[in-house]
Amino acid sequence: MAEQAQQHPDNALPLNLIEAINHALGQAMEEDDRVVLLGEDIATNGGVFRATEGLKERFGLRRVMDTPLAENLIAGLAVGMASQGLKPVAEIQFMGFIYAALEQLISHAARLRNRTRGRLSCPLVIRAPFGGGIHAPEHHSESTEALFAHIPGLRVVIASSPARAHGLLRAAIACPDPVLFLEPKRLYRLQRLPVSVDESPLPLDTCFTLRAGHDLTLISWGAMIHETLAAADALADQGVQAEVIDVACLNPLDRNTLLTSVSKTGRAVIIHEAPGHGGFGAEIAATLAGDGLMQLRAPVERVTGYDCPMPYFAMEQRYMPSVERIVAAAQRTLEY
Amino acid sequence: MAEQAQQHPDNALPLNLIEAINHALGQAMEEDDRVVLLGEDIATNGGVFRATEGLKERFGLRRVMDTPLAENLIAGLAVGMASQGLKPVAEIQFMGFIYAALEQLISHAARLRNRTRGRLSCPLVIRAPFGGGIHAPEHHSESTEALFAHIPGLRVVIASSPARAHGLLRAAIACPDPVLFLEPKRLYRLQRLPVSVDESPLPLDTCFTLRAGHDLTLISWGAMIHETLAAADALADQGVQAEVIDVACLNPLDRNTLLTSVSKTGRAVIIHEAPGHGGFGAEIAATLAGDGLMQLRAPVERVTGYDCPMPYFAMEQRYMPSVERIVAAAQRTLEY
Amino acid sequence: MNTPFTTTPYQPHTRLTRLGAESNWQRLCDGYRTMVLIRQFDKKAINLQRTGQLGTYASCLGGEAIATAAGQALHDNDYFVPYYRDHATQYLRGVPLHQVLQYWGGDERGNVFPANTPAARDLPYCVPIASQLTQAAGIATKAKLGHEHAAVLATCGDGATSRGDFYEALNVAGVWQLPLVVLINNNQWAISVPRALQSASTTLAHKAQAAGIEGFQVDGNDLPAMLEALDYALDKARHGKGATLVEALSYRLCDHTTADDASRYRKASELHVAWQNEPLARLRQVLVAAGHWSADLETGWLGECQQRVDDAIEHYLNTPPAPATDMLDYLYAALPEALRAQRQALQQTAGGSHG
Amino acid sequence: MNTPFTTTPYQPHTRLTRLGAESNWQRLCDGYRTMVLIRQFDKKAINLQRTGQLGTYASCLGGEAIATAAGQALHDNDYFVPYYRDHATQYLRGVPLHQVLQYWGGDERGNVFPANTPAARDLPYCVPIASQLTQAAGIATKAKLGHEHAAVLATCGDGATSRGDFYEALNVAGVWQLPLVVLINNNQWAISVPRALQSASTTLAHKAQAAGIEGFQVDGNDLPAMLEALDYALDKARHGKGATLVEALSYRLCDHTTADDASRYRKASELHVAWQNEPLARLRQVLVAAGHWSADLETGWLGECQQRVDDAIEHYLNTPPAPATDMLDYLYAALPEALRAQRQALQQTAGGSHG
Ligand SMILES: Cc1ncc(C[n+]2csc(CCOP(=O)(O)OP(=O)(O)O)c2C)c(N)n1
Ligand SMILES: Cc1ncc(C[n+]2csc(CCOP(=O)(O)OP(=O)(O)O)c2C)c(N)n1
Ligand SMILES: [Mg+2]
Ligand SMILES: [Mg+2]
Repeated sequence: MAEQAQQHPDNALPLNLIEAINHALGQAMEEDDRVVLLGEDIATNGGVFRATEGLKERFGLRRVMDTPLAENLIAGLAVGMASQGLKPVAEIQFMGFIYAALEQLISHAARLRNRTRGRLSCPLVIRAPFGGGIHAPEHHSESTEALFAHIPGLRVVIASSPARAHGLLRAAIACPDPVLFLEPKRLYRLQRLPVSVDESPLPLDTCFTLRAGHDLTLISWGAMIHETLAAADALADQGVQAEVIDVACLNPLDRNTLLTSVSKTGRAVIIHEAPGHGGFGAEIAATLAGDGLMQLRAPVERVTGYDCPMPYFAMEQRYMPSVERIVAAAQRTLEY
Repeated sequence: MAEQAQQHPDNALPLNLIEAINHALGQAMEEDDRVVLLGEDIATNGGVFRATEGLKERFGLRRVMDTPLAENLIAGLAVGMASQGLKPVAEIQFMGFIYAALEQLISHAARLRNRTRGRLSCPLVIRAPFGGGIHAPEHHSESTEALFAHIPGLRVVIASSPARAHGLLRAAIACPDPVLFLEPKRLYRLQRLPVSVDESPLPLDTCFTLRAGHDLTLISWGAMIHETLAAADALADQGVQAEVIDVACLNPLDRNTLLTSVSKTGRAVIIHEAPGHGGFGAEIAATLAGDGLMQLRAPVERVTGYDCPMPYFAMEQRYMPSVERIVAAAQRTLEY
Repeated sequence: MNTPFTTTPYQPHTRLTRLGAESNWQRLCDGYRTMVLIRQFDKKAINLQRTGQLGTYASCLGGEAIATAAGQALHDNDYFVPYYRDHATQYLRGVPLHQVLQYWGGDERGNVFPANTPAARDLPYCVPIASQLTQAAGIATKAKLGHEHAAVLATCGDGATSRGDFYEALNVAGVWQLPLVVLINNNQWAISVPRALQSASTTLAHKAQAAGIEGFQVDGNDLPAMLEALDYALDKARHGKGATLVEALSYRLCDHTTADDASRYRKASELHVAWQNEPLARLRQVLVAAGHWSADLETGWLGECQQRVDDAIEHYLNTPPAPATDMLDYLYAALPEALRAQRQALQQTAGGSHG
Repeated sequence: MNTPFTTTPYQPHTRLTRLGAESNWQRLCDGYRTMVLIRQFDKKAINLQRTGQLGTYASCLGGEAIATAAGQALHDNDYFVPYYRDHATQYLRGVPLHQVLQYWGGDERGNVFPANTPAARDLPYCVPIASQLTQAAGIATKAKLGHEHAAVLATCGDGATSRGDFYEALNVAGVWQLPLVVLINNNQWAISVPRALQSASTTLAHKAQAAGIEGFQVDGNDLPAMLEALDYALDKARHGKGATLVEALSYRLCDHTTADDASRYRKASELHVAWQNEPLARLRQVLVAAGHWSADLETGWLGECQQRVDDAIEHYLNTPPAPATDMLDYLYAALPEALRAQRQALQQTAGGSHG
């Protein structure tokens, strides 16, 4: 695919989300030889989801490193490398295994620049597949993005389409700040869509309005964007025009786009897979209850996972927000 | 102190917050020999804040254990002990060092009962001093309670007075669920107040209304309760009657008390030390923007730490919410 | 301690002399039966996954002697802290095979081990690599504080030894003299990462030195050697003589899980060589040579296994799905007020899928 | 490797023969000067804390030879990854003493090491115990990938060796053959917890075996021995010969920090014995005996130190507080739109306190 890209620089390539990730990684490594990859099973195996497939062959084992099995180590290595000018892109195999890396991310990656008043910096990217819906074993379906969005200094970016995955990952790698880059694994192979791989990277601090509407605002990110768009279609059939916003960057947050939309619609439904209690939807609802309050015409609805861990997969469909639940919440807001 | 308590069972003892913690620990260990303590420097040294002073002498090294220096180990040991019927109370020396313990708390402590459908359970308590204001070194002033409040299955309890520290800690130890118990270190030695040590433990899922008022609701927890009460006094001088609620239990959350108060006052200011973005104040504001929206007469204000790490101590006073900032926010809400 | 636990090619005679007594032969025959049963179970489980009736499944092919020895060496009042390939051990502790299927079928009820069995207190499979080991140290602390005369056996893979948890658990077991045995199933691979890329330590057993405890290697394809090693280490633990690290050398004859394709990173020739050393054939050969097993017994037992596995599968497939409200009902000892509304909403929403 | 690095009582003669050359004596005298300077600095810093002009401070009393040897053995293009008692090393790398005071005075500007010094790339003090060690391994990886012919020296205490980070860092250094030297300042105490309660490992140096790297003990109160040990280990790293774990044996002659009272958990008699072995007097004795140091030189140097420390303190105390907006201005490479309003609010709020 990379070859293809080089042959027809202007062509958009048909890529699914994981192929877009793979392509963006290869592209970044070609453009900047400070970019190195590390993680578990990323070299010879090309990653358990194949995000790094072919990269060891193209760039060699010195830039595509299989680490010993230790997430705290992976994060610490990345912080050390980044502190001295490399641009490590580390893969945590599943978000459910990122917790051992939190001390490095919270206490070091997010603080190194601030702590040294700019003398050192920490331009690392931590990639992790997140979310449920693929019938995976326990701990393989987590979405705890809210934990990271609360860490000042750490950017949190979430892709929801091949094109945004490509543009946002390239931006994350180019970014001089540490970035947690979350990939909705349920979408990895959902569909191939054209990706203009040679366009400049996407901005890291703006929401993406995926659909315009004036009746209410549906706000989501990650895999749930798809249920959200489906809900918008269903609402359209009922003559309701929903605006759909992909938040994409949870920290820093583009409040303006959200406030502008809701000041227009007066109604908001926030959708995410994670448990509602203390989830990131709360921050958005709180923003609307603050600067946006006077424009609100109906209670802000949150459609989320229940306040329990993602159940083993036999029940995961019962856990995750469905199109029906989103539509029902939207209709409740329209009753005001 | 324990002796005293035994001599005059009905007397309230004058205790400061750390003495109340110490007393509650001793009392729990006497009442239930499944209760064991573990942590760094808790035995011979009695804890760096003296929370466990004298307990090694009273209960011996088999029940007051100095562990090797490893927070992930401390949490794992506690999970293992709790899974087999002990009631471990582990001290993490400062909240800033708890991150290495997160995998055990998120992936195991909070899930063991659910994962085994009640066959096993995890009745542990993790105690940690949190918050700033004591001119401590870096990482010694964290308040990342929001990270834990988002973990289903993990109770998060925060004391803000000697009496509540005593009653809530005894409840946390008695509780069959895992509990993170946060202690506002700035209040440890602030003042001695009467504590009726023989009353039954306090409930773990209700807010405490510390002051009644009808003009607006001030919502806070931990050390900030004191700035909040001071702000309420200042407002009273201006003829404004503020209701003050100590949330105390962040998960599960007592929404009713909060909604009832705000449905009465129509105005809310939420105060916490942690960064505002994605902080737990957002969950409360979101609750008000949901079921409480129709009663809101003014935007919900959040007075919090700035969205950066707690600075080194020379600047910490500039970081933390002040009485002035709280009063100013209250006045903004009163303009509506 | 090193001599008895050989890593050299299997030598029946040396083994036999040491195993003399009838009771030992009986034990080996029982172990052999378990290994055959589990291998059949394993094959069927993989088929269930391939036909969409089971989730991602971790095969135990090649590790049967290790997990079986663990189950045989454990006493009823010992504690078992498994990782996710210990189907044989769970079975011997009293977990019915249909519950093992439930677990891999995405049903928490697979972790509700029968109350009247040694498994009743055991921890369920642990997915976050090595995180079970510090918990095992905590259980060992409880056993020691209670003077229980019980041992804790915790298992993990070779890859798991790279995690700090592994080291922290061994270290506290050393300094607290805990009744803990950590058994490494060194099957040479952590998904695609070979043993050599995990650590430069001479052997994984050498890592015991960092904790000041005893460590040694044992041939994990050799049931008698495994039994000898675990009998020694567990007995030592029960008698308050401290912790032991046992590195069992074997080979992962299967893909990492049904979601993996080992041919991407592993030579067929290497796999072929490993098969020459696989634990079942080797044990059968000895049992037959010593007159303790025969073709007839084999045929009879294979039929019996077939039956038991089929029954387990039928039980698994015919178990009605659990109510969705289970996801909330077991999270806390009692449903918190704050979750009431969610529980109601959950009852009202539709759907749910099985397997 | 073990022999040259003695842990037996100090023997001047054996040392001298090996140290022969003038240049070596020069180096020892320089080292001695640093040790004296730092001890004076340390005393004054504690006084500043006691008088409310400094925050909680970690004294380096008793560890002067270890930190000084580190600073002397490092080359300019090496990397230093400290923990929080390495004032002497930071000083030798080029960090002015007033910045060390700023750090302990709660001012991030203490971490802005001068650009034109070897310290420019060094990491600042690390507070979360042992978390600097995996970072050091990452820096060593960068040095190796870049064929830098540079070594990374990371320090930690004895208590830090109980954290998984310590093990994970050594383990990757072993398997990746990293140019990393981990130097343990084993001062026998982790706050109130003695070495014996951290690990049952024979020595902390033995822990190197878990990573398949070389490890040895050295007398941390013996500057020549420390220099010899670190010269060897760093040179080995620079030449791609792999990582080394160095356990320097010393004793924490001070309270853990100014917030600690060691008399609660430590016998005065033990402290008294430790003082007999303290590094400054021992080195002075040798230098004087060999005619490389004298009472006059001592007096002169003490005066010089007095001056330097007073200058540093004055510089520290006279530095105006930083603007509060610094807490936002350095968090990201550029201030995000989302933080604009907060920055404004911060400018408008009152107050701020120093020291
Ligand atoms: C903390 C953590 N990181 C990553 C994974 C993903 N993962 C599952 S199994 C495995 C390899 C484990 O190898 P090993 O310890 O040798 O056990 P084996 O599967 O070979 O028996 C990995 C990386 C995980 N489950 N947990
Ligand atoms: C992760 C972590 N846990 C706990 C602490 C609190 N603490 C600070 S220093 C210290 C003891 C460290 O002992 P050691 O490693 O021997 O270094 P020393 O201070 O003796 O030089 C502890 C427990 C910390 N800073 N970081
Ligand atoms: Mg393996
Ligand atoms: Mg020490």
